[in-house]
Amino acid sequence: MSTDVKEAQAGMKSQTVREALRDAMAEEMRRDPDVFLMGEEVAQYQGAYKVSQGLLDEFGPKRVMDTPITEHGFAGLGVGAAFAGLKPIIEFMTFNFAMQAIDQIINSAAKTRYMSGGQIGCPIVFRGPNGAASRVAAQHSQNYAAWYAHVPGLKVVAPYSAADAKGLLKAAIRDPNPVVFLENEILYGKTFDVPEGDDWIVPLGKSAVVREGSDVTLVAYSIAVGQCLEAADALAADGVSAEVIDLRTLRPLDLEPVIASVKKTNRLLVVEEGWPTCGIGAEVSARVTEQAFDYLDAPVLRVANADVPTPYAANLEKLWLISSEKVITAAKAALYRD
Amino acid sequence: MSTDVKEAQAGMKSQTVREALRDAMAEEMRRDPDVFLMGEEVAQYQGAYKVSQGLLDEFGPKRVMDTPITEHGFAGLGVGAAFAGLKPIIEFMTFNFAMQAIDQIINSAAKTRYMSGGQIGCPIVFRGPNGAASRVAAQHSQNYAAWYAHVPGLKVVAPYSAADAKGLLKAAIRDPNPVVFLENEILYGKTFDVPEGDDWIVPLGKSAVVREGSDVTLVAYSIAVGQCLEAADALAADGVSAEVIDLRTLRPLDLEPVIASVKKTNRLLVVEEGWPTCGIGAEVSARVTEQAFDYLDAPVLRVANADVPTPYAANLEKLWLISSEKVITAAKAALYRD
Amino acid sequence: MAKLATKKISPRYRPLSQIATATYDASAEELKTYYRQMLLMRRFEEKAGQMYGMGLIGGFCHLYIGQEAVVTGIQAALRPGDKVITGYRDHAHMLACGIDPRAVMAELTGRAGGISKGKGGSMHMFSVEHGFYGGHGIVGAQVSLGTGIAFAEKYRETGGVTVAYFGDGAANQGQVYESFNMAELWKLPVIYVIENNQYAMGTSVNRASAEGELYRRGESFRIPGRQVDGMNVLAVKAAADEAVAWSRDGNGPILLEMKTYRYRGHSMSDPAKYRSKEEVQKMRAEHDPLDQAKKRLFDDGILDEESLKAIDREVKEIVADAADFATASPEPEPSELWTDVYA
Amino acid sequence: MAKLATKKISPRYRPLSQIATATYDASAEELKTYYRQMLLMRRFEEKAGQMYGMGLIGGFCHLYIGQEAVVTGIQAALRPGDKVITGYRDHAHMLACGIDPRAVMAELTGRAGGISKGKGGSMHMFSVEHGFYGGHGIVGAQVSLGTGIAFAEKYRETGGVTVAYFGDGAANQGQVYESFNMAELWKLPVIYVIENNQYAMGTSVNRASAEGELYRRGESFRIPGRQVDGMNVLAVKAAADEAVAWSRDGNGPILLEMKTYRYRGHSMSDPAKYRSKEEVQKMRAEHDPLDQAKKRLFDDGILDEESLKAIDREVKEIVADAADFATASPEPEPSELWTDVYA
Ligand SMILES: Cc1ncc(C[n+]2csc(CCOP(=O)(O)OP(=O)(O)O)c2C)c(N)n1
Ligand SMILES: Cc1ncc(C[n+]2csc(CCOP(=O)(O)OP(=O)(O)O)c2C)c(N)n1
Ligand SMILES: [Mg+2]
Ligand SMILES: [Mg+2]
Repeated sequence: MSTDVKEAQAGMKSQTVREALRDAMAEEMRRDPDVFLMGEEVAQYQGAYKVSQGLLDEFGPKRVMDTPITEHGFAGLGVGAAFAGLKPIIEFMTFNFAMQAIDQIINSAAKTRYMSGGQIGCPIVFRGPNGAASRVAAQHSQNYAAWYAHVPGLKVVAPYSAADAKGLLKAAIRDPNPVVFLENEILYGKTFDVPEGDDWIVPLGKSAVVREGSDVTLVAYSIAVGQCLEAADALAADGVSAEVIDLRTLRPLDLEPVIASVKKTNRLLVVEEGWPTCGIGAEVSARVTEQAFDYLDAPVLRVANADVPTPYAANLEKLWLISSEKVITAAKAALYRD
Repeated sequence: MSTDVKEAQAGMKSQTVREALRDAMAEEMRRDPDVFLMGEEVAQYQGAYKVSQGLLDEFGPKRVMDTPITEHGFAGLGVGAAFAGLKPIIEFMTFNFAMQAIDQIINSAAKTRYMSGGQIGCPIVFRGPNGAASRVAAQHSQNYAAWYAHVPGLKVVAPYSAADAKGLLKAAIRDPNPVVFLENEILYGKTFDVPEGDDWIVPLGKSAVVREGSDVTLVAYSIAVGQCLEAADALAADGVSAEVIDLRTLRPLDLEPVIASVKKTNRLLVVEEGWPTCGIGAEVSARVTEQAFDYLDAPVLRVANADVPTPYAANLEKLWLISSEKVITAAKAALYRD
Repeated sequence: MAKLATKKISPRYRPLSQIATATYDASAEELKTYYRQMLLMRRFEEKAGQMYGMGLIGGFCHLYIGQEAVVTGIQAALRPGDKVITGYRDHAHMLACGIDPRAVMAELTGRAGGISKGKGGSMHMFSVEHGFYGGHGIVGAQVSLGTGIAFAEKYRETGGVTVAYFGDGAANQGQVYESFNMAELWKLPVIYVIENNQYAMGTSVNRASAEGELYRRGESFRIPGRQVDGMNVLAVKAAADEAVAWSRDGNGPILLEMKTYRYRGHSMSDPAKYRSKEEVQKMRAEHDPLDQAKKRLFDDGILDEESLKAIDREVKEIVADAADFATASPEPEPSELWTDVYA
Repeated sequence: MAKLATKKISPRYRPLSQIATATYDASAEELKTYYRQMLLMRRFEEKAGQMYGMGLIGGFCHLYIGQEAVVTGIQAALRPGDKVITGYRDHAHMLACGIDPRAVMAELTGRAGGISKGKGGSMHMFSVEHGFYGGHGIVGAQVSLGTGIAFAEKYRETGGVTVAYFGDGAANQGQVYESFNMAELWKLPVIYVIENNQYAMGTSVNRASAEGELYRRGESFRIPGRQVDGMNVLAVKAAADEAVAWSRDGNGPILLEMKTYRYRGHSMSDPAKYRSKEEVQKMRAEHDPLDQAKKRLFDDGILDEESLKAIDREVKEIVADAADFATASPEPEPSELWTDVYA
């Protein structure tokens, strides 16, 4: 549970991430007629992963639109509509398919405000599942967080909990900038407490301490936060107090809580469900080393997926993925234990 | 001049990077009838940047083919041809336009060997200028090194000197794996010594010490090597001995010489003409910190372009880009001088 | 309302698109072969569905049930050395290419005996030996890839043709048109087969396509098209013969729209609420490719009940054997995680 | 050689593509305006070329000289509130939209007074106020973007139409066809204008296009097309009127192929060796849009030598003033490096 949620005064309800995302969209669409949802199977089918359940019924086919399978074209269409002042939510069935559209995301959405000297805004959200689902093999499992975080002009969000998913998606829809909103298929069905009511917003660009600790800092985003929390539980049983930080937004990257934590624990692990090279882990490691070198008692360590394409076989997939065990092992290495 | 060149027994000739690249392709096309070149304006026009000068004349339209402006399609076509055993060289007029084709580069070229359990190879080279040319603004100036280096299954090369450009391109064409070969438009016209003869090969996956020094290590690739060498000259005048390492290949990344250098200098700077976040600099920083933490007397520092889209105005573009001055300043910071 | 002038276009440039009506005059032996192949596909897919239900297969699994006549008829028109490429709905295509059902099923279960050593799964299988180039998960990608394989055939002057299969949904992807343009411009020996099973996941053709007559989708690039009854293996074979001859003779690409139907959901997780049970039932009852072939075999007196049952048994055994193999084959060695990334 | 059956296609579905022959019956005032606008474009571009030569403009700079009739005729058919988008060859489009030549020229020189504050340069200029949405450097991108702007118009029920200009080279890009499909499927009010200047850099249309009659490129998506004499502003205006009415009335997209010609190289660095001097000379001599308009003005007795000279002087002054402004305007403040990344 994020600190924001703890601080929230409102009542809580138990919700899946899937429901939280749907509610975020529905609330923002009620609030602003310029917001619409477009993508493959988002309307009649209610979303390939049922995230847009009920939206067609409530908002009709003008605002909830099924597209042909033409990611490049409908992403570009969405960006054009955003240039003209609408606030599109473009769903990619998964972010793997957004590679077909990435030129429009980077060259048109991210860069146009700058190229126009501030004249043209692009208030658009690109969203959909990112990273590995279960057993879907190499072409359907890539994590694009590092690619998008590389690019100025974009904001990049990758929530873990349902409360964050809802609050951040609402913030993303209201944000006047292009936001890449990275969800996770495996998290869709996970249940969390979410504040009730339609005014729950989590600001973009703020990471959160989701578990306090004093011996080692675990930093993660999206599904990896779960593995870190599990690892922290196990480590606690072993007498190690781990602090867990959820980055939540990957651009702009808020490392203040991380630096503060490192000043306390002097040990840092970055965990991501994605390839290591030039990943978010690399960036966090480089920045923390730049900014808190003298506080580090051990090098920043990274836990990431194996640096190979995603295998299909159940046993290989397991070896490929991060796990709480791998986090525990790395944490002990950072602590020079075992 | 790279160590390989120094060691080469052959005679030398003075050549531009442009000529070296052309010769590399011509020699490999003479050697292997399965090698062909395809791209926009590569044939009749002799290349938008004249890299393929003379190739149409020598090899004819079957092996030097102009394409329509359809990057996605001809990249995919090239990958298919490579699956079938040909050895395509696919030129992108610049790598900015390869974003349209990136799905085929990643999902088809990089991943298929793995997905097929080793059955299908993809001996293809994607090449073209990468990074900023002069005054071409935000959509034509991106450096894609970090994106490609992120992806297992690809090899990624980014040479500086003409000798490396030639030797690495020949190695890339002979390599049975997909290679992303990142050139630089500003370097095309720069002249270097290149070994004579058609057997000059520089193996992929080897970085090189291009200037020895003892006080600080400067690591770079592509055009940034030039800025580092300039900076090293200036630093030498100031009594600082800088070692300069050219990574040359970005995947697989050979950090052995870097680690060895850091053990000597205890100070490291990574310089790249590209955005900083999740860049090659971040990866080098993270790995060196992981592997040589105890040898670092200062945090690894990064020198990169400003984290904004490329501006067109001459003065802003200059501010945006890396420069030898910025390298010098950072080197002094790493040495805690000034 | 504005009206546009209605001057007719000169037919000079029109590609010769049409609705194919020809049928193939198959020999008794050929008919039997087609039937047996389609039955193998059907039983294989049914078994795959069961095994998925039992948790032996994971991730995505797209069954071809209902569409068997398409790949059977096309494959019958090819000769050894010709190449084939398709999307993720690929099991039957592999069987049609003559690939061992064991290796296919064991890939579905992710075992070491799978044709991709278990690393690719249902969507990613290949057999260079059999001219089968996958097995691709990105909708439309195989169209450019297949165009490239055809390019290689022409480059090497093999006289081979390449068949690139794709769906009605894939037919909207931009790279398809980029490929069409190059294929026609360079007269590449590629046969584009749109398997129009009327739905792309839950989206019916007319909800996604401004021109729902997909055989006309090549006209803007002067590629001739044919609309074919894809539930009738003899109609498919006839159209395939014409198309293969056209391409093999150096005339460049041709487009075949196969009107077909999938009986099952898009993948195993699709409840297929976007269409009525009656619609499916009607297709099964009136157009089933196996029933049609069986009837011909019967009516022509080629086979009787008994011999049909024998084929049935034989096919069932092959499938059972494949399933056994796929269940017994061990998982890949852990060290396999790190191999096949680079040559 | 294999032959395909030649049964003709039923005309039922044929989009009504044709070669446009109509001309517009312009008033004297209109004719003068067109001429003056085209002259402004021509002189502006000539000046930009000179300034590039002097090193005052950097990077890429694509001149529109020769093509002036296209944007002039189209713009004349639009009404306030309609939207325009194009590629990197965009200076004249901005002038046609009524954007201050000073702000355009100062953008070319990369100065604070430029319309993008000097941050975009020649290829990246915008004016929401004038309905001009850029100014895009990626070949073909503006087609999807323009389709999206049209989508917004329809969504908001403004009654506005959007014109998306692109080149003959861009016409091969896949996203163009993805956009065509959606535009027709959803009946979006977008007018696709292919500025077929016969070359994409050094590649002539027929070396890159399987269907060189580009007005037919929408047929696979049922989009009607027109081929128009793009060197004749009145022919352009007539076709544009028809197209705008068609789209504004809710009939969806329409495609206009403007046959035109660029006299200069692709960009300032192109020596244009891929065509003969004679070819260029012939176009200039026989088809120049300004000469044609001037002749009409003369022949119809609307203007005499003297008044033509007055227009000339006036236009020259505007351009000289723009150049002065663009040279005198300071570079952007260094702090501008960091602004406009986010709102
Ligand atoms: C580029 C891309 N976009 C989306 C998907 C998700 N997806 C997989 S299959 C499919 C439907 C394809 O339908 P169709 O082409 O008609 O083939 P069919 O499944 O009917 O055989 C979709 C949307 C994908 N795999 N790739
Ligand atoms: C996607 C992409 N590929 C390549 C380029 C490089 N390029 C810029 S303009 C151009 C030619 C375009 O020709 P055309 O569409 O006919 O327009 P014209 O320049 O004739 O106005 C090319 C290849 C680019 N900018 N974007
Ligand atoms: Mg389908
Ligand atoms: Mg052109």
